[in-house]
Amino acid sequence: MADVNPVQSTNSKKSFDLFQFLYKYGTILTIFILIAVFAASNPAFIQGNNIINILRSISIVTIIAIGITISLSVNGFDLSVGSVASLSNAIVISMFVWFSQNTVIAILSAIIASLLVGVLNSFIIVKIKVPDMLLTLATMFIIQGIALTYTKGATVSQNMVMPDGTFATGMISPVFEKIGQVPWIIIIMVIVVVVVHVFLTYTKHGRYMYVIGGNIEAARLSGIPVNKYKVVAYLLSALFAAIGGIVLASRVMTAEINAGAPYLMDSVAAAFIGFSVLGAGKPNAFGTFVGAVLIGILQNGLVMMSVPYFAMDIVKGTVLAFALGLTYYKQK
Amino acid sequence: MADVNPVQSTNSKKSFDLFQFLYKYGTILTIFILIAVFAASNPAFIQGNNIINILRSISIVTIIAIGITISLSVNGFDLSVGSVASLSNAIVISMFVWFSQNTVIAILSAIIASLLVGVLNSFIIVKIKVPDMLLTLATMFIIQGIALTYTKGATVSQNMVMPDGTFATGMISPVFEKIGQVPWIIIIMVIVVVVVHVFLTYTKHGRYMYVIGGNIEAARLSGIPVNKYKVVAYLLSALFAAIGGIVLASRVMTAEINAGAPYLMDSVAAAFIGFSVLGAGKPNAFGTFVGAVLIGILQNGLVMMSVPYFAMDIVKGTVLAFALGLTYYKQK
Amino acid sequence: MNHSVLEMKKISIEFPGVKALDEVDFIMKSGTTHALIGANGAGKSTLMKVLSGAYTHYTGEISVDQTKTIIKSPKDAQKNGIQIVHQEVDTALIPYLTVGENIMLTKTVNEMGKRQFIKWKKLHEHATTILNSLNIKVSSTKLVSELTLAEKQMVLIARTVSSDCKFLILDEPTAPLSHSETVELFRIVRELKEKNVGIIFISHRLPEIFEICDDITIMRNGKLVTHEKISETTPNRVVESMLGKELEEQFPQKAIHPGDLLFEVNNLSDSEKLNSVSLQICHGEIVGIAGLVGAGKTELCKALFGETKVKSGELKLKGKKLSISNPYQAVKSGIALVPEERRKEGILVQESVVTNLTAANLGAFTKPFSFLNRKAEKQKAVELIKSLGIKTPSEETKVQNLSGGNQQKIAIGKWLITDADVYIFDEPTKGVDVGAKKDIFDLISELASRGKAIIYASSELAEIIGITNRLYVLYDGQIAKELETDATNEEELLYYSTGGN
Amino acid sequence: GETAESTQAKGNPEVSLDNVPERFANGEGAKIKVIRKIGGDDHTAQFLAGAKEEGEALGFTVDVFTANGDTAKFHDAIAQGLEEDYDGFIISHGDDEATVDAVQKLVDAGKSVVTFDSNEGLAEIGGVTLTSQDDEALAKLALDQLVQDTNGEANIVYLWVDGFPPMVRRNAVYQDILANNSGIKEVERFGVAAADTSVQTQNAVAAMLNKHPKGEIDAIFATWDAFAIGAARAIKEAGRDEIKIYGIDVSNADLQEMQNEESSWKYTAAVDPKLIGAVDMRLLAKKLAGEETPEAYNLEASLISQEALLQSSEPINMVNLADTVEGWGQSTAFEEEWMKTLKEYYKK
Ligand SMILES: Nc1ncnc2c1ncn2[C@@H]1O[C@H](COP(=O)(O)OP(=O)(O)OP(=O)(O)O)[C@@H](O)[C@H]1O
Ligand SMILES: Nc1ncnc2c1ncn2[C@@H]1O[C@H](COP(=O)(O)OP(=O)(O)OP(=O)(O)O)[C@@H](O)[C@H]1O
Ligand SMILES: [Mg+2]
Ligand SMILES: [Mg+2]
Repeated sequence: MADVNPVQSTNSKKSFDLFQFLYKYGTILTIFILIAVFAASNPAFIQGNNIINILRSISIVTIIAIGITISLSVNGFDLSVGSVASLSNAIVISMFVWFSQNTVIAILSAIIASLLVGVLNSFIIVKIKVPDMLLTLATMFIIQGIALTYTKGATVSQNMVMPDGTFATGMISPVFEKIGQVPWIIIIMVIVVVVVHVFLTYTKHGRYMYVIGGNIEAARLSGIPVNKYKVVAYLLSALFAAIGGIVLASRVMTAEINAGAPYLMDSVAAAFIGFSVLGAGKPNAFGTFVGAVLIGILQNGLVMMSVPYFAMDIVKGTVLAFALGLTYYKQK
Repeated sequence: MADVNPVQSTNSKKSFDLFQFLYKYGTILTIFILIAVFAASNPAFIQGNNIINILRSISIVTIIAIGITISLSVNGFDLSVGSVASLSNAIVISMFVWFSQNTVIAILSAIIASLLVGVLNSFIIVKIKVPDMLLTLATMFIIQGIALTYTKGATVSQNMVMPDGTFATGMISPVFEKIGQVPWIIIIMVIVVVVVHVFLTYTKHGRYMYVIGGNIEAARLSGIPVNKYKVVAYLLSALFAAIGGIVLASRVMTAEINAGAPYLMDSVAAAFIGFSVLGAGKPNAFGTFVGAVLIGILQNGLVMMSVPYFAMDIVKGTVLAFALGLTYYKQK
Repeated sequence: MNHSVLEMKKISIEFPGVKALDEVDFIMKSGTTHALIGANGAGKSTLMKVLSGAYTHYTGEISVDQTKTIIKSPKDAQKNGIQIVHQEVDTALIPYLTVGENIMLTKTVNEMGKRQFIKWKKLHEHATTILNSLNIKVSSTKLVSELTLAEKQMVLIARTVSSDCKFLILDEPTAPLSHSETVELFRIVRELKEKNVGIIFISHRLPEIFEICDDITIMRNGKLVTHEKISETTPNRVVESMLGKELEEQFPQKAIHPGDLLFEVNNLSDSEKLNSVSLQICHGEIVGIAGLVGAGKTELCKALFGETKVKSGELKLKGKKLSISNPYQAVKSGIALVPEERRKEGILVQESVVTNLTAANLGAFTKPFSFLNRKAEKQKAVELIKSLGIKTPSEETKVQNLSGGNQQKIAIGKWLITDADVYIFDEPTKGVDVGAKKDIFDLISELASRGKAIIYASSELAEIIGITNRLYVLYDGQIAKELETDATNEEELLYYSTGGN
Repeated sequence: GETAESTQAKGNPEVSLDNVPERFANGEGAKIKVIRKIGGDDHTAQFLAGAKEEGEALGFTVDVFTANGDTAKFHDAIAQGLEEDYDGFIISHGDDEATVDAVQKLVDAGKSVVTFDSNEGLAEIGGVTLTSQDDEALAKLALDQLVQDTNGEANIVYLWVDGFPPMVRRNAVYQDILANNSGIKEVERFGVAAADTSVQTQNAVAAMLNKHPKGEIDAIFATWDAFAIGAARAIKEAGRDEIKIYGIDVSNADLQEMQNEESSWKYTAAVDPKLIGAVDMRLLAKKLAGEETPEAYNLEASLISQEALLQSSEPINMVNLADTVEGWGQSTAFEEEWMKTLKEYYKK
């Protein structure tokens, strides 16, 4: 019997290591495998220009997903980010086009409006104690409706026809246009990721957020001002959604209805995939970025391989499932 | 000691009652308020015909939401229901149109395909232990892609042109058409709600599911075959999504691309609103039905009041938030 | 009577970083009560989890009546007639279901056979019968989420009793129970013993063990130390084999001269239970709050800490009126609370030991701009782990993986690095072994010697008498009596606690 | 790449390529990317199928992509296409301003571009052909019929959604007609653009029918077939067949609905989406061949009536619709002789 022990334990150690490795590096591994496969089938894939394309394509998703990551860190979940991005997009463009404002005022208006949404969300969640996923589902509809009403359901663009038959005369500032272009769009994304990563990992406030996310009762009884941090989390989540909407606005130079909505799903996916990156086991900014990269690479590579568009979802879903499987397949 | 308790309980009862009442009846109260408001502004709202309209309009949402309720009962969350409904819709129509099958075979094929999705979901969730929300997010993409690939991204309808230039000759059976019509569509919904309500509340299997949802460790330790029930939950969730898709198919008699996808959000909302109905505090079939009724009444009443469609989301969201607020506003 | 014999042979189990059990043998007969004792983290709970089928990756052999049996799942254990009430009660209850359903859980799982429908009326009747037979005054239709810890514990015991079992494991069942409830429990244990059930009884309270048990198995550091008849040993010998050394005097020397008045509570009432409570505590004074379970000790502690809403009354610290409406303000004002339900309220199970220890005073470990000084954090944590004797593989281990007692030490430890004026301890020694208890007492007394005011709430009358300078007896949310500790004894305390005047 | 070679190998050596423009004369095809912003509807499926079929018939390699309404993804795809070795692009529904820049970049890189229903600013880029469905004509066809049938006296429901250029153009015609026919009164309006537009419309129209009893609504003008089909189903469910539907756009499913004798959907004005794809592809082929192309081209609209459909002895779908509606799906616009030769050459 005595000799059983060591064998078993080395055994379990060896297999354990592999799983531990996959858990930590599963997502990153998947990314490398994908890069290898895509590059093998088309060398253009790893050319600088295409890498820039990929980074550009994920920047809006990443920025919004970072907001979701923050709400997740306090164990919240902000479903309203997509609609906040739409709202911010609509406001920033309309400020230029309808009201001929300058870049600073346009951006500030969009951010302030979005922060108001954050205040609303956090107030109801913190004070009335409505579960956040439910509440932000409701605010998602509300904000979507507000954005639609604001634009009267029309696309806002330069020279658009106004309801009274005149033309909008405002122009979008060329400075603003830069935001959505390389390199700025990528720089903004990188700054957001780095700042939030540092904030969550290296500052007291970030730590408090994780503590709240881990056990809100214990956090409260440790004297952490739980509600204050929850409010901050929802404000930040709205802020990053707003930034995402602004970058989107600069990229497309118009405000289409519900333009931000499609970002919700991808952002949620990125943030969740990010959980396991490097074995963090909790929402984290760097992981979210890796999640977004995974999604971006897939999207780009599949287009490059001319996968029929309707089959793209299959591949995307399968790789996502595969990355998740790699990450979570472990004993017990 | 013995006399302490009653004093304490009367004390707490007084202040508690109103909140307790709102918690239990908040949603139902909201529904009655809405009915009163809508009926006051237009008596046609409470006419039999319109009530049938409302019931008809919520039946698909309810059926799918019941599936979500079951997955919630084991503390899971099935995001793939919308795409399963699309798939089932596509299969049932294509069985008629492309393959000239009879109603029974068409329905069975749709259900079997959907159950396969359920098997896939539950296998990966149970065996590989990928968190369900993440996994079903991935399967949502996959199934959506499969449904699209199956129909080649086109609407399936009678007499459609096939890729080889010939015409589809199959006809949709008139019997099948009945499913999506009053009274059958309403009867099906009622049966689904009642059966699942009885299942969850009065059978041991339903109770096991709640036990698993409430405390999976405790469930495992008391000898409940946890994995088996999780599998069952995801199968049932897929089954009801399939039924939802079939009813939808019969209602619209075509298979549009991603036809089931929009049902996800409303169904989730219905299931969550249902949590608090009658103070259940957990996912439950009757509550889900009430949640769907709330959404359906809103939708119908707003059209009747000629609210512009872009403002509809605002009202819908606000009432949802209000119902949630009523339900959750209580002293901690 | 026909006694069954349960035997575990050479049981070993390993977790990442710890060998929790190392070739442990255990043997007992049904119809007896068998104590299993050892310091925190000795492996008691782990051994019992193996026996009840919670782990599959152990080595060794289990046999019942000389026939080898394989226990790899709870179902296997139940088939062999082995039932367990876990130390962490919340892990075994379903909060949003009723008491009745929770009690009847095992029965509905294992004894319904082909029947598919649940008869609600019958279920609640049955549950009520069981509750009545155990003298537990909880309604069968109440939701478990509304119960107190003690009530949850009773519900769990009721559940196990409801199903037939040959061996019943009680992992620290008395920790959350009051004296009278403990008496009640012992009555049940004796009844079960009469019915030829073998009871494995884990506890850190030696007197209980000597009162109720027939045999004793002592563990230390994952190893078996000895196995003997209770009648053939003494508490001192037990403690010695448990700790590997002799136990010195448990309670530290009391400070004789408390200083000036530091903390004052005047006519505090809340809307639920507390009724006009007034207290005064001086610098360097340890003040006890004695009372039975349900007397309102926890409520008082929480009210002082701003966790529950106060209806009327005032708090004064150093003569200055405090306005505290949440724990954040309490901590800012210099009040610290070590809560009773540590798993729920005291620790972050998913986080590391370091994060837990520094959570309450993270401000002390920051560089400019709120950046964390991780090195300082780690240093302090290592220091605390040492001084509190926390048994953990490393300071980065998740607290989830520590034994119950060590979790409690962490819940206390995190407050030691804050610089509060008033420390409130709510049952701090619950589930803590005698050795560690001494560590905790020493810490408390050291805090007092640094001039802090200490509130020590406990239903362990002996402890209150051992450590406090002065005490208040709480009865039904009111102060029934204020007493000088040196001038009283357990009998008097019990008298006032039960409403005597 | 590989695909191009395999296409080439399929060439029929018996067909002489002498009269074919130099660009294609040695059997070398072209690589084309079709990028469409909106997706998930039948119009998209048919448009893409038309472009792909026509392109492949000409021996081209055709890749298609739809962004399902996600503007940024749409631009990602264009930017990515630029990095690859495509010769020409068909850009559909790039109605946002940024499309102008994106197409400018394509043109600067020497790519040929044809657009469909896209931003009007594209007209300023030399060498790009803007094609569109003639939305004015579509709306006018349907509305004129409505006015004629009701003698200019009708209470109508308007199903329309703002925010999309074609919708804006259709609305302009509608407002015109309202202004010129005081007898036409709008009593209700509704419109959403979602994945389940037809079902939502169905529910909404059902509610309207309850609000307005028999006699209060004479007709419905649906600016999109998803609206029309939803309205038609609602009317059938409510048994209110006195109401007539005038729609825009057509798909096979729509034809099935219209062929139902009880259906209220009387007329629909449409352009064959498959034909649009095909014509766009031909325009692109001409560009690649170095031939003259117009700067803009409007595809002609036809009015399909239920009456005509019901007269046919066999069920009608998008292909045999040509037998019923004159000129349907059969435009020979830009179909040069050399294209026929090429098609012959690559015929399987
Ligand atoms: N799941 C686990 N993962 C890692 N380590 C574990 C795990 N469970 C227990 N341990 C370790 O095994 C040892 C024994 O723990 P156990 O809970 O059995 O102690 P105990 O004797 O019950 O102590 P206490 O009296 O404090 O409850 C401890 O060092 C603990 O940290
Ligand atoms: N979560 C709860 N829900 C309902 N009643 C509660 C709850 N917590 C406490 N109570 C009630 O409040 C009263 C006071 O409980 P409290 O926990 O303050 O007593 P205690 O003196 O601290 O006892 P213990 O020894 O258990 O700590 C008890 O009667 C209890 O039933
Ligand atoms: Mg233990
Ligand atoms: Mg207490």
